Amino acid sequence: MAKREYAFYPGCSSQKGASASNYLTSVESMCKTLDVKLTEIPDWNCCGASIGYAEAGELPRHVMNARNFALSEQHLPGQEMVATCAACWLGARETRERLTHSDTLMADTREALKEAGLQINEMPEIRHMVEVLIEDLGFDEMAKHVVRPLEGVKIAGYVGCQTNRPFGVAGESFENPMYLDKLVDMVGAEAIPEYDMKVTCCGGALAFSEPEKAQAQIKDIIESAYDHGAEMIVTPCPLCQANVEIYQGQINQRYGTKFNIPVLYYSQLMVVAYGGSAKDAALNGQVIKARKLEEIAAKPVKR
Amino acid sequence: MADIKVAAYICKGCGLGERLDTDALVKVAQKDGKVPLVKSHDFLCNADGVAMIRNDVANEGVTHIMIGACSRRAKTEAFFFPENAVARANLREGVIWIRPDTEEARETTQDMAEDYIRMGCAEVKAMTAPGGNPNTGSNKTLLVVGGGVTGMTAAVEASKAGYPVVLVEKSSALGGWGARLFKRIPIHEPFKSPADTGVADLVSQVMGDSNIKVYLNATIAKTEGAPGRFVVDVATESGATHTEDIGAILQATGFTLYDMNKLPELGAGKSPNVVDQAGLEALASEAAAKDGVIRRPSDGQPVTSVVFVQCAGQRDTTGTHLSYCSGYCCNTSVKQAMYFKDANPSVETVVVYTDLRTPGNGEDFYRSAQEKGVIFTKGKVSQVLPSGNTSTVKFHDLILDDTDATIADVDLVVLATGQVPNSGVNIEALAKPQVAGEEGEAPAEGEAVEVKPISILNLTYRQGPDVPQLTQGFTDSHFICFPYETRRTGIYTAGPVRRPMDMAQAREDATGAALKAIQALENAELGRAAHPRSGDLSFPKVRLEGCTQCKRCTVECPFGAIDEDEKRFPVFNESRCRRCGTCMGACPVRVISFENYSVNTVGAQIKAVDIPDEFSEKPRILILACENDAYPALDMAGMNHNEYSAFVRIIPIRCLGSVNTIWVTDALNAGYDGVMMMGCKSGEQYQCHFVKGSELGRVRMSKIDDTLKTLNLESERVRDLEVAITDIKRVPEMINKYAEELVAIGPSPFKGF
Amino acid sequence: MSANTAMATKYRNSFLKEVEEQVEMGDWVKMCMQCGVCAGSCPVNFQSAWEHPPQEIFMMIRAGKREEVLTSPSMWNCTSCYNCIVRCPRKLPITHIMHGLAEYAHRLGIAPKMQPTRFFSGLFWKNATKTGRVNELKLSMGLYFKDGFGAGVKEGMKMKDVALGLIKAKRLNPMELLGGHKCKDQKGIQAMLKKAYEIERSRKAAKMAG
Amino acid sequence: MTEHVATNETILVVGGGISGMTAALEAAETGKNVVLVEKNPALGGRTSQLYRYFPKMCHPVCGLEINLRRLKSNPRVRVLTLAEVTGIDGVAGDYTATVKVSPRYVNANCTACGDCARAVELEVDDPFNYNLGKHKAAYLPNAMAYPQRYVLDPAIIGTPDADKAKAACKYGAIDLDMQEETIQVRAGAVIWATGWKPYDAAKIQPYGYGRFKNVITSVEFERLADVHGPTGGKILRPSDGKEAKNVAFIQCAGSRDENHLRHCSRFCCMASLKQTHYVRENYPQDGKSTIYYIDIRAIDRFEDFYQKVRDDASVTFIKSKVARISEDKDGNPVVWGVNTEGYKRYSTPHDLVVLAVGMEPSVKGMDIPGHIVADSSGFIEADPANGAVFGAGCATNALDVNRAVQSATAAALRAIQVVNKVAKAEA
Repeated sequence: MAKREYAFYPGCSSQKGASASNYLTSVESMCKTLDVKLTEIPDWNCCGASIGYAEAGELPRHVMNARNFALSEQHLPGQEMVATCAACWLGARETRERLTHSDTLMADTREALKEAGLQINEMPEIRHMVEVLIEDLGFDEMAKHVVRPLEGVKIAGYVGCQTNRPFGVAGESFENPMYLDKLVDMVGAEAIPEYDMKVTCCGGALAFSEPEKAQAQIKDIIESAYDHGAEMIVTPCPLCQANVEIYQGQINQRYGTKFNIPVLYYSQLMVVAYGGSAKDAALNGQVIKARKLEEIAAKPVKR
Repeated sequence: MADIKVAAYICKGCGLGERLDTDALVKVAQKDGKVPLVKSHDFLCNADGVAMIRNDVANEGVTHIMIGACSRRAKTEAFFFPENAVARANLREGVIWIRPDTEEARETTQDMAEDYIRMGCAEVKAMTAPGGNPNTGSNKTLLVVGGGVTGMTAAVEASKAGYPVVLVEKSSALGGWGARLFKRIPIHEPFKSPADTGVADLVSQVMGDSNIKVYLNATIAKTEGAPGRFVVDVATESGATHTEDIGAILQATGFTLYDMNKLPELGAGKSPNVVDQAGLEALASEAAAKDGVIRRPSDGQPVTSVVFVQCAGQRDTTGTHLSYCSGYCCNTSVKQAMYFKDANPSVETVVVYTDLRTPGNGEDFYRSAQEKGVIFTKGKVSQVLPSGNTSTVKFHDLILDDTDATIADVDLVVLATGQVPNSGVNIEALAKPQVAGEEGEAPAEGEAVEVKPISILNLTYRQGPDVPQLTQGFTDSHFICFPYETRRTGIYTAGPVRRPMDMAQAREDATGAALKAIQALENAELGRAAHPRSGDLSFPKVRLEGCTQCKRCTVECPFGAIDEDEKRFPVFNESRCRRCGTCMGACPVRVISFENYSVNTVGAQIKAVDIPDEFSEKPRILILACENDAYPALDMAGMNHNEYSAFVRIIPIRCLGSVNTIWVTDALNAGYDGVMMMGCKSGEQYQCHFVKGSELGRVRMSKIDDTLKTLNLESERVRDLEVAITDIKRVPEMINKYAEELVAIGPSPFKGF
Repeated sequence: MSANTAMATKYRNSFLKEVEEQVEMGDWVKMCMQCGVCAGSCPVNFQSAWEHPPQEIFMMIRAGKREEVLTSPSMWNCTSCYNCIVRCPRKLPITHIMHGLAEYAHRLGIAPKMQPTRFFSGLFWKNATKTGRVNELKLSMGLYFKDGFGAGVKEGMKMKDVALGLIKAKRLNPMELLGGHKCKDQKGIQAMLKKAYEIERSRKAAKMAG
Repeated sequence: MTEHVATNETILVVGGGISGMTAALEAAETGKNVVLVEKNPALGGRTSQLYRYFPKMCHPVCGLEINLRRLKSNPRVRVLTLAEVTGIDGVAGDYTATVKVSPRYVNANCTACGDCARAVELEVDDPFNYNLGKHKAAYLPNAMAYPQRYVLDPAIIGTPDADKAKAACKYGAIDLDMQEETIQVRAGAVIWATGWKPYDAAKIQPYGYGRFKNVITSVEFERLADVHGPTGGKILRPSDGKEAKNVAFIQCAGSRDENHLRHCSRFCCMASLKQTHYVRENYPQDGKSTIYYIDIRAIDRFEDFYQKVRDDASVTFIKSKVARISEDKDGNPVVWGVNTEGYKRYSTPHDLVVLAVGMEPSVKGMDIPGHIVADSSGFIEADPANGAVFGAGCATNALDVNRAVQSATAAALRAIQVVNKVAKAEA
């Protein structure tokens, strides 16, 4: 099968030493196996994220995203833009829609971009990595590469908000998306399709500004995963991953719980299932170690 | 009875042959039923079986057919002999399906079947095939009373179907309420803006139709006759009276807005700047004729802010104002707010509502108003305080839970008051329904509740000059399935006189009612009954020589079909009759009968039952079951094999109202141990298809206790039951329980006499 | 504003119009039918209640309660989960309206002063646009030290374990404080944003002028 | 096979629910010949699947009984069941409709004795009970079925069960060789009364219909209350058969929602108000109903009915569109939302949740033969372009039964206007 090529928008959190650097590492490894070529958009910038709203205003926010479109168009013409971060994807996609539907906004954006010596003509399609996997490759194709099924691991698929709403992955429902469960099944682990917190909000940026509110929500998300017998949680979103993983200690203090559940990216599961090492899967990037996955990653590959 | 030849046919199919001794049934028909021609057949409803019967009719001169097979509700296509008198003995649903298939049950099951054969033979012999009411009229003209949108629509639609119309309007112009509207609520996609009323068009259609004769400034002075032969006096302003021959009548007298002066707390009457919806339509029309700017009545300044107060004097739970919702007012306020917004978007429009009611595509209209900037606020207005050229509106904002919400400096306040029907005289308030046995004296003074003085139809009917009202003055039907069934055959009401409604519904209603009126006059010509026994050719016959002029029949008839002559003898207007048999049930001297349903057809069945002696431990219970609900319930109990006592003998009746007390006393005298009467629910939420039939039947039967006393019988021997068609489990339980109770009471002392 | 003028604007369009002109997606406010599905869909609502849920905010706007709306902490509770948007039967872009209202209140300088999310939101945008990319460490530090040095140390200590965990997992780099990730064309970005603000300001002013 | 069954003075009525039956009977009782086409094996439509009507609390089958009796005694109406109109050609006054008739595998010899059902083993979903229960693959569609004739489910054709059914029938009523037929019906006018379907509740994802067993639709709830239904009229919840005493009714489930149905379905408020009576009837001591609503649309005299329910202490009203439903550990659906009258939050477990699903016209998505003008919700509009094809009942608008019957009666007159002209022209 021919190599698939995309303009890659990794986003701030996926940079080296940033909170989702393990995501990036595992995605790179995963893409290698799947023969997907990601070319980083040169000098890409922050999408503004939803939390920037107090200062961002409408046009500046769109201009930030439009700059990335312009760079992608200029340097990687004809390629679709792929984001791994839910917020990047959503922010970019939202801007694309607004610009498409408002001539004024488009004109204003173009005028502002001119100041940076950039222009947009045909905006690239904005895809989330999950969309690429499901729609462009498909589960059958992805399953072909599984050489080390994650047998005996029960994993709750936590989809969260922004890959799911308001756009979502085509064919999935807002309330009960199934693609993570299918992915978990695909890598040979045991999915929990009835996990009822799969689209509950992790609190987003409130985890920083008003941690008590966010942590109350995170607690529910983890509790339900335990209730359903999950040993791990898998997610497609960097903020979800961080929020659900790193505050478990604080939540334990606040609520007297004993949470200690690893939270992984789908890409990490895939890398291990595809025969990659713990390092390829960036399992060392877990604050709460995914011991069981590490053990599997240490096992020989079944060919 | 001349030249009748009875034949009985007994089916052996569907297990009847196995479960019953059909040879014995044949013998019973011959011996006890005294039927000369009795045949059994393995499969009576198949082509061969039916051909056998047809052959006997054609070649053996059979006129009366008794079929012992399944229920009268089953296999109706096969056993369709409209030229003959037919009785059906229900051996399947009524016997083998409700009895256990056991050896010990065999005897009582066979007893049951034999009795039904005896009953069927007795019944059919007492019947004649109905020939239709001969006293018909063939007038095909429709009288429409009221020249508003409803009336005009009815006239135009009837005319389009080829029927001539006489349209009577009391004012000097056609158009009614509709003509006073500036615009109407839209009825077509995209449901976004007020639309032309179409009233002018409709008026010109009526005026240009040679098939429609219009009387303006005219009222109905007198209506007499019956469907197909009404004679109507139309009084015109000049004092002249024109007599018209009419086939059927459609009353479309519309509504009056609830008087806003009853709402002083909402500012009504205190300022010209507080108007009702009609007032606003007038202002809008006036504006449209000038510069399109709606102006404040007090000083002619353009309105810059307007508040719509929904449910003004409606949905009132205190008993002071209208308790109902008029349904159209939310959409009307939406429309009226658009009058302002469409002309000038900066006019402030607020609608204060408790429940916004815009069903169907009205939701689009509501949305469109929001798009145009109309503000909707859920709240309850407590006060409108006019002062100078503006008003202050005080309300409880239910969303913000602000009990003291205020809108100040409002130029115009529109009160959405409701529709009050123009329905004429409330005849039931005039004369409370009287029951049998009481001489029909005028009601005591002061008993009458709010009587509207002016009659609309001036019917010469014994039971009053107008169509009976259902509630709050509306002439609606009580039936969900049959909305047009008024209690005056051939007279239909349509539009807001029937139920609060908007123009779109009124036009639909008018068209439907026009069809019913046309249907009524067509059937009247053919001597057939109207709903619910539509097509029935039987009609009440009275033997006047036996009549004691007691007036029970004239008082009780739920449909006002019977008048009285000067000597107080009943005058039957068969075309008004709905064939329920209430008159027959009421008649103490039993002079009223139908060809195929009479005191005799039922009485003969009662007498035909074999009553075992008191030592046999086989009680007998007579069940008189309403054919509309109780009988189908019993049938379906059978289909479900819900077993019940073998001691009952069931006779279907047209209505509880048709039950003559003689049947009950005859049964008890004959040694039956108990009688169960199963009729539909009566009272306010009645389910009787003849409206008052079951109620009247019950009142009559409530007096049976006296009879029981004179017979020295326990009052438990007669049971009056409300049965619904869904009581397929309850009815068998009731029967079985009653059978047990009767065992406890002991056998009737009349056995063996 | 005197009591009389306040009264005169109640249930009047003035504030609604202002919102329609100045707030992103503000022209949708009038379309709300007060079903409350947004309020019930909001995750924060069930953790610690808003002062006013979105649908109530919309009603307050229609009722002319300008002061109460703009000074409310409610809009700042949004986690951008988009539940309200996908469930709204009238398709109101509620998330964006809430953000827009917050932004407007912030722009007017009347948003609640000590609202932590307001602070964080501003911080985030400044952080992201300064170099074109977010510096996570500076962002967190900025948040903790919002109430001064002492409070910052205290807040930072609370977060010590979280930070250490991240550092150990190589997902937080202490060196970021000294520079960290950034875009190359920072000048271009600044110029572009400056222009964008200019355009936006002039458009809103034009609307205000009618 | 082609058969001409009518002349152009005939009125073709499509749909044998209450609107179609009414239109057919009213026309026939005015002296017109009618062909009534119904796609199901029995007449009655959706109203026959209701337990009671509002506001009288009477039983729909009571009216059906009368209508069936009118039909049985009126030879002017020819009924075709298992039949669908697939095409209409011609012009007003002279149409030819193509009708596809599916095999019933049971002929007119059937006495409805039930022997075939007893012989057959396979059980299939019972659509009359909205698949809440099963029935034998040889079945009488329901207790009021007209024609009162059994049907073989196509699933057993070619299996030993079919042979068993055939062998059990003493009357030669089972014809396993029956084939689909196409017949032509000529008619002067057509009344299109194909009614409505409940909005697919699974599409309202936050309510978990299909995921949570104890979340059901209002039409299904009717079957639970009905003595002919799968529970014999006991209100038991589907997950565990527990008595459902604490029932939530969620209004506007699909209606008034731009994500689903744009229009207000009109009948659902009243339906839920009615259904609170079922809860009380079943559990007079401790039955509890909660109605979650946006606006209660109890129009005209129905207001009185509403006020009576309002006064009932066992019924609670909450002005709120429910945001979502979850399920607790005991299988109770938990209803989440905010009462907008003063912002009160709730997350309340109930035994059973009933979604008052909206009304979608059956014509939506159906290929109505000919060129019929419909609005954006799919309801047939009155439009001259429709020629002599007239919509009736819920094919034209979201209507309650009473208004549907009015609409059907009006449609009958419109059709008669056309055929009367034809008759005159021919005379």
